[in-house]
Amino acid sequence: MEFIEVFSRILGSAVIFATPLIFTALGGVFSERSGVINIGLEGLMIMGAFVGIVFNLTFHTVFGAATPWISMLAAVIVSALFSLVHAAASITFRADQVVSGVAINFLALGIGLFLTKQWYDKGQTDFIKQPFYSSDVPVFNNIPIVGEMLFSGWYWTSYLAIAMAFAAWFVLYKTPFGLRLRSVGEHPMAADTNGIHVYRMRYIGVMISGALGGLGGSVYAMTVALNFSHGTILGQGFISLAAVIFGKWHPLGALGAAIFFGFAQSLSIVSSDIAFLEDVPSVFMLIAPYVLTILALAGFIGRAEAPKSLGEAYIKGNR
Amino acid sequence: MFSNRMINILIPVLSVILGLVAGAVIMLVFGYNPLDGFAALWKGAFGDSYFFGETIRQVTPYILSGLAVAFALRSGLLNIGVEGQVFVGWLASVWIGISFELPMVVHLPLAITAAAFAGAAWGFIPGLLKAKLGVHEVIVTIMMNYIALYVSNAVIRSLLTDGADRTESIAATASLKSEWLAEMTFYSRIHYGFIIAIAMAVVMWFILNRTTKGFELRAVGFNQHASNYAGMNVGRNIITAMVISGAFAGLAGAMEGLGTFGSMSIKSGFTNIGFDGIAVALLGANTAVGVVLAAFLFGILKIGALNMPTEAGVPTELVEIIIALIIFFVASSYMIRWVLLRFKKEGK
Amino acid sequence: GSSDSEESTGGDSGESSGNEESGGDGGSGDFSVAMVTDVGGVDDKSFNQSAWEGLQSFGEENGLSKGEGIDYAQSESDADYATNLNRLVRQDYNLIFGIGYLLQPAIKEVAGQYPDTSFALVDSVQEGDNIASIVFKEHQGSFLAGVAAAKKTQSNQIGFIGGVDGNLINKFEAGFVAGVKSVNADIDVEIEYAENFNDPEKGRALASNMYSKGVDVIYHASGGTGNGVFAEAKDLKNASPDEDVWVIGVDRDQYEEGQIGDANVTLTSMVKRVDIAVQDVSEQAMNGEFPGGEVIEYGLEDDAISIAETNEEAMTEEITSSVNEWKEKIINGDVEVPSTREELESFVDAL
Amino acid sequence: MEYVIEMLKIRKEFPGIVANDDITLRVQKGEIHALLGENGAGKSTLMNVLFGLYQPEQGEIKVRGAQVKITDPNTANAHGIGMVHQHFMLVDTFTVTENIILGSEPKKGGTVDIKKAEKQVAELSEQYGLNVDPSAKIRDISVGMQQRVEILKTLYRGADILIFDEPTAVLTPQEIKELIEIMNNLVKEGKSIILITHKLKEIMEVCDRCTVIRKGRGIGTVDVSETTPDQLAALMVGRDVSFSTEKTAAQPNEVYLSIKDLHVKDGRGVDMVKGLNLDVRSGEIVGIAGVDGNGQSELIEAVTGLRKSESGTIHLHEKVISNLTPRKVTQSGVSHIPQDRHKFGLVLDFPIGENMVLQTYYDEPFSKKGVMNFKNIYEKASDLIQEYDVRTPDAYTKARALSGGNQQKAIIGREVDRSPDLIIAAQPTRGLDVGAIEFIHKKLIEERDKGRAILLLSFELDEIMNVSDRIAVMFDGSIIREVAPEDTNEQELGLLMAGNTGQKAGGV
Ligand SMILES: Nc1ncnc2c1ncn2[C@@H]1O[C@H](COP(=O)(O)OP(=O)(O)OP(=O)(O)O)[C@@H](O)[C@H]1O
Ligand SMILES: Nc1ncnc2c1ncn2[C@@H]1O[C@H](COP(=O)(O)OP(=O)(O)OP(=O)(O)O)[C@@H](O)[C@H]1O
Ligand SMILES: [Mg+2]
Ligand SMILES: [Mg+2]
Repeated sequence: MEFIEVFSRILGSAVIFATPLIFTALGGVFSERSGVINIGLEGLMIMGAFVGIVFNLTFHTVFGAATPWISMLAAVIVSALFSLVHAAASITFRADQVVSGVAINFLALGIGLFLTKQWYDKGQTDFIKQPFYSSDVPVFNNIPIVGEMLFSGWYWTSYLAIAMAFAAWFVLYKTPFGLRLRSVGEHPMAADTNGIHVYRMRYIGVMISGALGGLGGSVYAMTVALNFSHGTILGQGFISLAAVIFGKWHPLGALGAAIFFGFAQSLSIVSSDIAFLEDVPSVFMLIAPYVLTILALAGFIGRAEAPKSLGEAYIKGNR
Repeated sequence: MFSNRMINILIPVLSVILGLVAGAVIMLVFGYNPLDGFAALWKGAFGDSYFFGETIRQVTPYILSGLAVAFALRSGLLNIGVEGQVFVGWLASVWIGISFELPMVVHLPLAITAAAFAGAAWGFIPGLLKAKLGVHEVIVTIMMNYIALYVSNAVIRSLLTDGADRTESIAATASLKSEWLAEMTFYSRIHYGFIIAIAMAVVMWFILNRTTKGFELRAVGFNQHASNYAGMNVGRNIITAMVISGAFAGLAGAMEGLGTFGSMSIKSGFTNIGFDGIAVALLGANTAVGVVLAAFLFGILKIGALNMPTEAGVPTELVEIIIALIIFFVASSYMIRWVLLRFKKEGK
Repeated sequence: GSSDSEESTGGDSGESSGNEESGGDGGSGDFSVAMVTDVGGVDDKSFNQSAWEGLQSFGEENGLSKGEGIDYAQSESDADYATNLNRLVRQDYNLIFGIGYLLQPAIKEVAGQYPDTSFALVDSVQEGDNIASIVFKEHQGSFLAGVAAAKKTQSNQIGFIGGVDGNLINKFEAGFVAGVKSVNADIDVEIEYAENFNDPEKGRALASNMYSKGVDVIYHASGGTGNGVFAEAKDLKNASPDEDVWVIGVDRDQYEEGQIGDANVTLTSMVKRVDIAVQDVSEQAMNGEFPGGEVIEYGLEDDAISIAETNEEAMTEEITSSVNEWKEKIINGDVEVPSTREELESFVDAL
Repeated sequence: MEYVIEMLKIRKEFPGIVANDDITLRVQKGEIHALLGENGAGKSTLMNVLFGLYQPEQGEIKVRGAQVKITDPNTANAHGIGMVHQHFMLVDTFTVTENIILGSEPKKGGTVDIKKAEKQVAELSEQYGLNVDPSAKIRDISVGMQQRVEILKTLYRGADILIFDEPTAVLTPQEIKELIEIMNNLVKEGKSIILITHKLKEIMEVCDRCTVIRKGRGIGTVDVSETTPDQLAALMVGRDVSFSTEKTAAQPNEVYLSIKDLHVKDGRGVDMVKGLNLDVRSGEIVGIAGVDGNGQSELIEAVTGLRKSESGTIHLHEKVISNLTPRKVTQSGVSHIPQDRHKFGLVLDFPIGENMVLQTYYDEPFSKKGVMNFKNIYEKASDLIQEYDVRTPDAYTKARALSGGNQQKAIIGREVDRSPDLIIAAQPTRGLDVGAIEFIHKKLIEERDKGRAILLLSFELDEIMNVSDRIAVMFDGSIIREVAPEDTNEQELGLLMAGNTGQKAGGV
């Protein structure tokens, strides 16, 4: 059936688009649930993309086909460490969290481009030799309809992203760690009086966002951009931030929001094939994803409640 | 040793110094001569009156986009959509600039006002959605940025031109350019917009600190419940804040459209005037004076940086890092304050 | 070896020109020349880089080096063009190149202010006695790319992905479509614009949509957005190595980008040798023959526009001979390649 | 005698102030020990030191005779010390159980074993007679139940020394009664309790001994059985305080506020006020008595324009003020001392001076043609600060830096000064010390005597009985009975507040 083919095509490219956003938005959820605003998601993605590409270029002869995965891991670690800057500024030094996040964005881009210039003596790297490739999931891809839609031509990283969303939900809502992390974002003093280390939890929240933001950035770089330049990450971090809020600070909500964006994007591309949309000026197709998002928010998503103490530095002994 | 007042002044100054020192360290580590680097930066920004003029030219839109972000923040709203509001302001000013033949006294104010209105309209939408439906302004403004980008391109391509990449140049009667300023500065693109920017800083200060509307806006920014209790219309104030913020941003666009470029071309991405405005506002602690000073710092660094590769072989990217570090140090002023207070105690 | 000069991009070309000339004497007097990049930066693997390579070759022939007779200034935003041009004027460069059509307004302005300095604008036209406009007949190269695509396609469906819809890229589009239609008027050419030179995601989605509808050759003229086109093609190649998916690169030979294992998805590239033009105009200026006020068009006949044949496996004998045939016709003037959509329309009607 | 807690010569400084200066507190096993002092005397600080939230500059702490160093709440818990804080330490969006187990969760395979936890909570609450719903969200339950959750939190951690910081300030009389019973139960189980309260009656009723602190210094410890409320008050304040508010009989005049058949829904759309009728006349104070949650908040919000009324009318004089905006209501002559002073009453980040003109800033002389006149504003503010004895360094100090009592005095000054026809005072003395309460009651009566109509909402029966000229008992969204304070007593009011109109309790 043709519809299924078109749909699976839209879904396929929606998921490719959504995957890095899912990772990054999940990171945002952890950070913001712990009470730290993270406008620096963009910067964390940049750092992840940079590290992923550099690592991939440097070690592809050593690790062969495993290179992208190991590069991804490297990006996760470095970005998590990098996010410590945001954590230290906004948690320990009580910096305005928005300011600190903005600085992260500047810093990541500056460092990435500066080091690219230092190491490669040019403004952008070469193409990586070992990108991620999509593949079919054996056995499952033979299931009629569903097999074609969900198990053919996807990236493993996309499955990882979706699994990660459920894992994040599990961690946040089913484990002691999650309960504590959320309590710190809602009412840090209550958490403190219960013997929870507020600062430690917040550091962990921010570092998880660093790790996942780096993951998102590196996945993007190694599936779509294939190199690193000033234009590799352009706004995906902000879209991820939007997904965090759109998804009401819930991991599965963020997952849904990211996929929604993906759908809106790929619909706007596929729509040129749809007969009755053929004559619509292309600008309407270009802005459609963004307009749809606003309409969705205004129409039925509405008010979202942020974690209560989001954005407030916790000062021990203050009331 | 230090009074509190002095500490408040010292902190941003120290932050800038610390940022520059950190930049120097990075230069040393990578084998550049920091003295050469900073000398090149200084010369690039102030080397002669041309560069000074260019620095002012760069500072002008930064002041306005910084004011836009700051104004919204003072009312408790994070306007990430300044970028888009700059776009529509730029477009509107050029549109008026190329479409009419009018005497300058009418044409120029009309073009400037159109920019302010366009920016205001672009700010009105997220304001309205926030006020009436509680939709988070951050998402809506992010989305509005993209819409502004694509719509501006489409308008330039299909309404303002016949498929061209750039509009024609605006009529001289709508231009902010100044013959004598240009001549004085060896043809830098400094323009009268700078006066508008400074005037708007005064306007912002006046609105927020001297008018009843500003009193309401600040009250709403701090505590919506109490504002409502006190009889202020919270929703209307949210909209007002976004509209005024958008108007400032639109004016920043007019600076580019009527001053620096005199036209608008199809853009393949954001200009960053708006995003840099976030940093300018935050660096300037969301006050009018602070924004002006921070815009100067930004403008100097940005224009001066262009000179660093040619004169000292230092990559411009380093300046991004220095800017980021300065922002961090300002943001983490608690740390500096803490150290200063230490000194103060020991000094006793 | 100089036979692989077509292949050489990036840092290589410095070497190859080094081979040609090493013991050059510094007989350049005090002639100096510099260039201003557009926001792509001097190492954009595209026309900025190529221009700088041209200047470097010029420098090597005349004993000049960076900072000593030749130099570049990079722009971080559109607002920086005029500042940079001005800076170079004040550093007393005799000739200053503006690289990219984005610099046209700035060149116009600054050249007007400094009538004693010579300017050269690449990729666009600006009148002025002290301005030489350098343009390329990209439509010619694109035409040949279209011929190659038409010869290669098996599905009779071909795609074109442009960066931002505008005069410059329309030129590529028109030439390309004309080339395809000249070979086989029945071939469908699907045309899409990403509205961005830096959105690989969009490029990828557009390519994905095209390939999945049966398009098997895509010509991209979209800068960084093209990264996504390559990513999609390589991913398809990886999934089914026997299937034919091709990308045609732009500006320089994008063979490297197409490499996947032992296979390569880059059919060919429309190579635009900005370096040749830059070097040429610099030499003319040095010899006192600066073509001020003129529009100099570089095309197939100057080898400033060409079609890469690096992928020998893909560019079969048949394709290259056909490409060469058309190339002759164009150079001879037998074929007038259209450079706008209007011209294309009448061109196709005439077929 | 065996002491479970000895805090010896404790000193705690904050920047620019010594909050605790050489205070000694000894608590015996099995007693309820009161800690008494004015607002800002240093009681909470001392207890926060004991709970490990603050580190003292000097002094030592012994628990059951052994010297200890309490560095954080975890250590305090380990020593069996639990604290119910003045401002509740509960996460609104969590359930009762989640709040209780937070930080020491029962686990099953790495996950929180919420079933087991809920069972434990249910058992504990049974054991001590604390009635809570383990799976309810905190934001959906009453303040009284929230308090019991706080108590459960300490019990769950095995505390046998419990600190209660002003637990009764937010409770209704019924809830206070229940709390006292709970405390007695706890002591019976062998636990020791430190109780902070401003209500001397409660101290007299439940406490064994009482330590008094004044301005950060320990004044001494007395046996409650050997003292009187007057003596305690005098110790605390350092002068004699009168309790019963002196007032002459009311001289009610024409009806100012008239509410007819009013219906109001709450935020979730539940009917809270159901056909309420009430008149308030000039020159009288009408007190609304009732258990929290019977529609009082909605009633007041409807009258002041903060909430929409569904049907019915509210008249001020001849003018209908139902469903007007808060601004219009204010302009019609209504003043409102809000229940939650931090949320509604003040913009905490504004200087106290600017808070003084929060509703009048747009009027002359505070502004003219939209331009503020700060000179006039601060002149006015300084006058009010003086007149209402608001203790603040100056009018430029942020409202946040003032103590609760002084914030409240500032609000009252602002509201009364507008010379309104109607003053609505919602819990105007909540959390304040006796001195401040005395002052506020005096002010309200003064205003009444000037011919204003005053509507007083309070959960403190004492306050209702002492201040009101007429008591309207509110139950389930309407006024079920109006009585004169001299014709009733606490028992009868208690029954009425429980909705019991049938029998007339005890012949008075
Ligand atoms: N976090 C703090 N920072 C600075 N000073 C503080 C802080 N907490 C308390 N203080 C100071 O310590 C003094 C004692 O405050 P504390 O809260 O202990 O009073 P309290 O006796 O509990 O008053 P109340 O009866 O109103 O609860 C206050 O007057 C105040 O000046
Ligand atoms: N963050 C703070 N910084 C400085 N001083 C503070 C701070 N928090 C509280 N204080 C001081 O603590 C004192 C008592 O504050 P507290 O909130 O305990 O007052 P309160 O009368 O108990 O109010 P409430 O009725 O809200 O309990 C005040 O005098 C205030 O100056
Ligand atoms: Mg207290
Ligand atoms: Mg208190």
